[in-house]
Amino acid sequence: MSIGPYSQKVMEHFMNPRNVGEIEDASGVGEVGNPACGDMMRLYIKVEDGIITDAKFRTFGCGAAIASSSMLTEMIKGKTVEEALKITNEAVAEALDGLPPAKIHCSVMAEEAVKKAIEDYLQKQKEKTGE
Amino acid sequence: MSIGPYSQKVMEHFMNPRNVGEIEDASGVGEVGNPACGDMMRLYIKVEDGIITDAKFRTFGCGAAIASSSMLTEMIKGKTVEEALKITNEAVAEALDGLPPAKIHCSVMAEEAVKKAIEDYLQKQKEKTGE
Amino acid sequence: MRKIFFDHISTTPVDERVLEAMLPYFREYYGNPSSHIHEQGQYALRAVDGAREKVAGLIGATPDEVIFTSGATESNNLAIKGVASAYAHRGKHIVVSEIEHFSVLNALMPLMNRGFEVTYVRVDETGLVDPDEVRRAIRDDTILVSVMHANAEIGTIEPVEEIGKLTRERGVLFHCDAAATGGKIPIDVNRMNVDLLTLSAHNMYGPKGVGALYVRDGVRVDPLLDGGFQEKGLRAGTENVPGIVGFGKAAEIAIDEMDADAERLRHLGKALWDGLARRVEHIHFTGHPEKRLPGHVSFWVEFAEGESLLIFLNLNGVMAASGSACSSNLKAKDEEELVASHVLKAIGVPSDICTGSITFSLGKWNTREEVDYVIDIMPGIVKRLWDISPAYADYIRQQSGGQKS
Amino acid sequence: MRKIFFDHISTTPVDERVLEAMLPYFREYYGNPSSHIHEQGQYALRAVDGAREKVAGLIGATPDEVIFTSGATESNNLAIKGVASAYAHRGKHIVVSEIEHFSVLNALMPLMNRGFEVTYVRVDETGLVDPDEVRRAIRDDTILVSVMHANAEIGTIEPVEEIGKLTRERGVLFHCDAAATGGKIPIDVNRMNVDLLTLSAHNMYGPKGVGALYVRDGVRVDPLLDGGFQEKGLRAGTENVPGIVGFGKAAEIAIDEMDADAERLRHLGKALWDGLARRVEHIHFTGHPEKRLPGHVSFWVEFAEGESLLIFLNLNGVMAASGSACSSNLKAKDEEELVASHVLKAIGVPSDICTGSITFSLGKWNTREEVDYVIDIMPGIVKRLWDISPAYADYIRQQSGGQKS
Ligand SMILES: Cc1ncc(COP(=O)(O)O)c(C=O)c1O
Ligand SMILES: Cc1ncc(COP(=O)(O)O)c(C=O)c1O
Repeated sequence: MSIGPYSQKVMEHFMNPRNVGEIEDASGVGEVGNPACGDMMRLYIKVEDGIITDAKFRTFGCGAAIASSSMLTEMIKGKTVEEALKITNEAVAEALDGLPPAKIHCSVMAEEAVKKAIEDYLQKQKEKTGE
Repeated sequence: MSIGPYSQKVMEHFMNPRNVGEIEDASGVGEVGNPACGDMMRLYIKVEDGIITDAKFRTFGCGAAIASSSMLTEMIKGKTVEEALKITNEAVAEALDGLPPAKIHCSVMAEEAVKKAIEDYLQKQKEKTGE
Repeated sequence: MRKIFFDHISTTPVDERVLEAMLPYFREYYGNPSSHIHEQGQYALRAVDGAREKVAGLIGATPDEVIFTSGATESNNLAIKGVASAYAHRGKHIVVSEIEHFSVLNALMPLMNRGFEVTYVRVDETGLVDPDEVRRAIRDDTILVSVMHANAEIGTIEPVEEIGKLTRERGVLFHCDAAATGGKIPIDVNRMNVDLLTLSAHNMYGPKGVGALYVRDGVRVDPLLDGGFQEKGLRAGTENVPGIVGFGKAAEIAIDEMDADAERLRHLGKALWDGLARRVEHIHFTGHPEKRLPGHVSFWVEFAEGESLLIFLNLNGVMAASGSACSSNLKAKDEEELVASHVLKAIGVPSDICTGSITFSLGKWNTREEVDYVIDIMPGIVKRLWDISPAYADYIRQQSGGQKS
Repeated sequence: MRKIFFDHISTTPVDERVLEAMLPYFREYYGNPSSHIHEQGQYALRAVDGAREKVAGLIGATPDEVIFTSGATESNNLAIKGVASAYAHRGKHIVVSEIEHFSVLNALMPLMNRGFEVTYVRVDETGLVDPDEVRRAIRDDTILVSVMHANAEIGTIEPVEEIGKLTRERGVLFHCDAAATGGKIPIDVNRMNVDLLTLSAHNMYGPKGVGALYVRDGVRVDPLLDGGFQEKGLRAGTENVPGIVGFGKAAEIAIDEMDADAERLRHLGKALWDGLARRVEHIHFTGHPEKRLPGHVSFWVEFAEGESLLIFLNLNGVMAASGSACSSNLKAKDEEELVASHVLKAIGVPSDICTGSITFSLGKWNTREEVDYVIDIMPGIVKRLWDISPAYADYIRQQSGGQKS
């Protein structure tokens, strides 16, 4: 069902978000947004041999923010780090069958969250190598 | 019946105006208004022994103008010249059960018409006496 | 007594199909489009957007270019004041025809108090604006030309395409008040080259309280009503959802039926014109004989005052207008100026023998029989007024070589 | 699924009696009040005047003091801009509360561009304006004070009588936006000492697209919409006759039923408030606990975002608002500023743990059963959001002495 301004796909992910939670021994964590601005997304990734084998999230925010997070985790799982870095906000929005104009920033957050999580992963890798 | 902004009385006089016409040997004639301004009233009076024995009118104008003229002729017939001079526009309007605010000037025209007709009569009297 | 409504220029009955379309939005779907996180608001929002598409379709616009307002007066005010405010930095000169509706002419007053200058372009005796006069009126600091599509009082349809072409050439915005034509004759904002166009629902079998302003993509207009973010921020306030839905339905019906209706109305109008010309002495038709609104017949009769004619017509069941609806507004403070309308003055009607024109404006449900009835009763009504008119008496005396008494 | 409309603050269903009163003015009596020489226009004129008497009766005004508009937004704009323009020679300072509706706050913007100064009076944490603050804000060049009767988002009813008394003493005009209270709680323009008062039909079971501005006899207001001579020249444009008739009927019904309805709604509101307080953890009610609109319960819940709550409520058939209807308008260009409303900011709600309040606003047809249902489903909905919230996870960890991951 579609409700309000959202596509059926958005609603589906909003009502049944995939991959909610945390990864205990995450390879990288990305956090974007800030509750004061209405939304905050925290993304956990597990990377093995350069491939994202697991992803989980917690998000505080509107329907689009939750659905974007959920969709993002689905999209990056199984991808290489390089592939994941190429995911654009447009791709997330498109996978959700579109977002209302005022909600585009939610898909931008998703894009930023994966970039940050990968950055964190690479940083940790460097630290490990550096040791 | 009352129609539009007008009282039943106005409508009655509009539809069946009393004393339409001219008096051949009028003692006085008063003309006020001007077709360019939307209305013109011409009042004929017959005065005998200081009493208005007959009155007739022709009027070009709106419903209120026609009804005011008609009512006026009814009001002045049988009155002395002095009494007729005291007829105010309020009295005309009242006799018509009121006029809409924008139409008050029609009753003013009626008051002026009788004043002018009597003036004309007095002028003619003076001329006669002067002869 | 039969009732004949020949006053469609002041307003039209609501088409039953329009009312049917509106009713659910009073009853089941009463939401506020701005509160559209929930279902009720969502229905309302979709209804408004659906209507927007239909109204846009009527005039060849895209839905995004249609702003709903409370009516033609607001649309005209928004166009004139909104453009003036948004483009004041470019210039402070506006060109309008002298026969625009009061909602254009009076909207210019506060602007003139703020330093704007206005050039009023004259019309000829048929009410036509000469595009060349518009061209000559445009100055370097002209920001807007506003010429109506058709005049309600005299029915003349203006050469808006030509005006649109030349304003486009000169890089000046063009606003067209189509309150009297919307849904009645074809309008294409692109062919007309208009930048802003006013529409009114209640003049096209839709409800009162709703209008629209077409604003060409890229044209800036400062809002008149500030507040919420409705209508792209150009017109705040909770939308009149049922009214807008009704407007949409009226537009949809007009798209389908306008051409056939106009054809019928043209015939009826011609029959009325010809009949009156044959039967009523001293009648003078106003407006252009061909370039006129279908079913619109306007005229004045020597020695017969407009209001009195209207009252007698009404007593005979016939409803008509004395020019623009305003002109017959007895509540006006200053009645004097209403007697001879600015439109009649502009087309050079002699004010000493004419006070007020009569406008018969036919609508889609009028019949030939009604037209014949009106033709039949007119001579008698006119005669009655002549019989009590001092000026007519003088005229007759003059004709017979007599003297003024 | 059952449908529960708890969003009467954004708009109300039209009372069937109101619609019945309106229908003849779409069908039989479709005239234009300005074209009232004939019968159709006359019916329309009488209908408008009849409605004017009823609306005047609702607020203790005389009919001459009631100007019909297209809605509360227009009324607020007319009041603010109209007074500013008419009294600019006396002074250019205006005082408003900081929790006014956008149609007041944004109407001030163009004035400020023209040299007006505005003082925003603060409210306390319950949303109450302190009349003494208003008194202190008034300067020698103050021409107008505008304070709303009740705030739609948080329900607080302001001490307007006291404000009216002091503005009267100081010889300053007082405008009160009663869009949220008209027809719901008693209003008496004389007891309140207001000079201008805004009413909205669609917030009191009347139709959308109609409002009124009360303008005290003798108070001058420059029109926003110029054109014809309708509404004493203060508001041009063909009147929305069916809408105005509906507004009149809604006023008539309110006069009869308002007190009993308010009593019922107060009880239902209290039951809802108490139930939520008992069942929902981390809930914070907003607005004043007693001085509030009957049937109005507003709050926010820590770690639960407003829109998500609303969507889940709607999925459960419950329609509510996130503060003012505007705040949930996803079409707004700048969403950021809408997240925490200016009202929540004004009452000091911490923006890092609150995004958007929920407003349940009950209407005359809501039942106790509906209230109980909403109380029942709220905890589960909140829990669902907490379960995916990073901030809530952190909070739980903190509580159990844990660490942020
Ligand atoms: C050409 C034109 N423009 C504007 C208007 C104003 O329309 P409304 O009174 O519906 O706002 C009219 C109404 O007569 C009109 O004829
Ligand atoms: C207090 C107040 N004033 C004005 C308005 C504006 O009303 P409308 O959108 O109906 O014009 C609202 C609407 O929410 C309101 O709550």
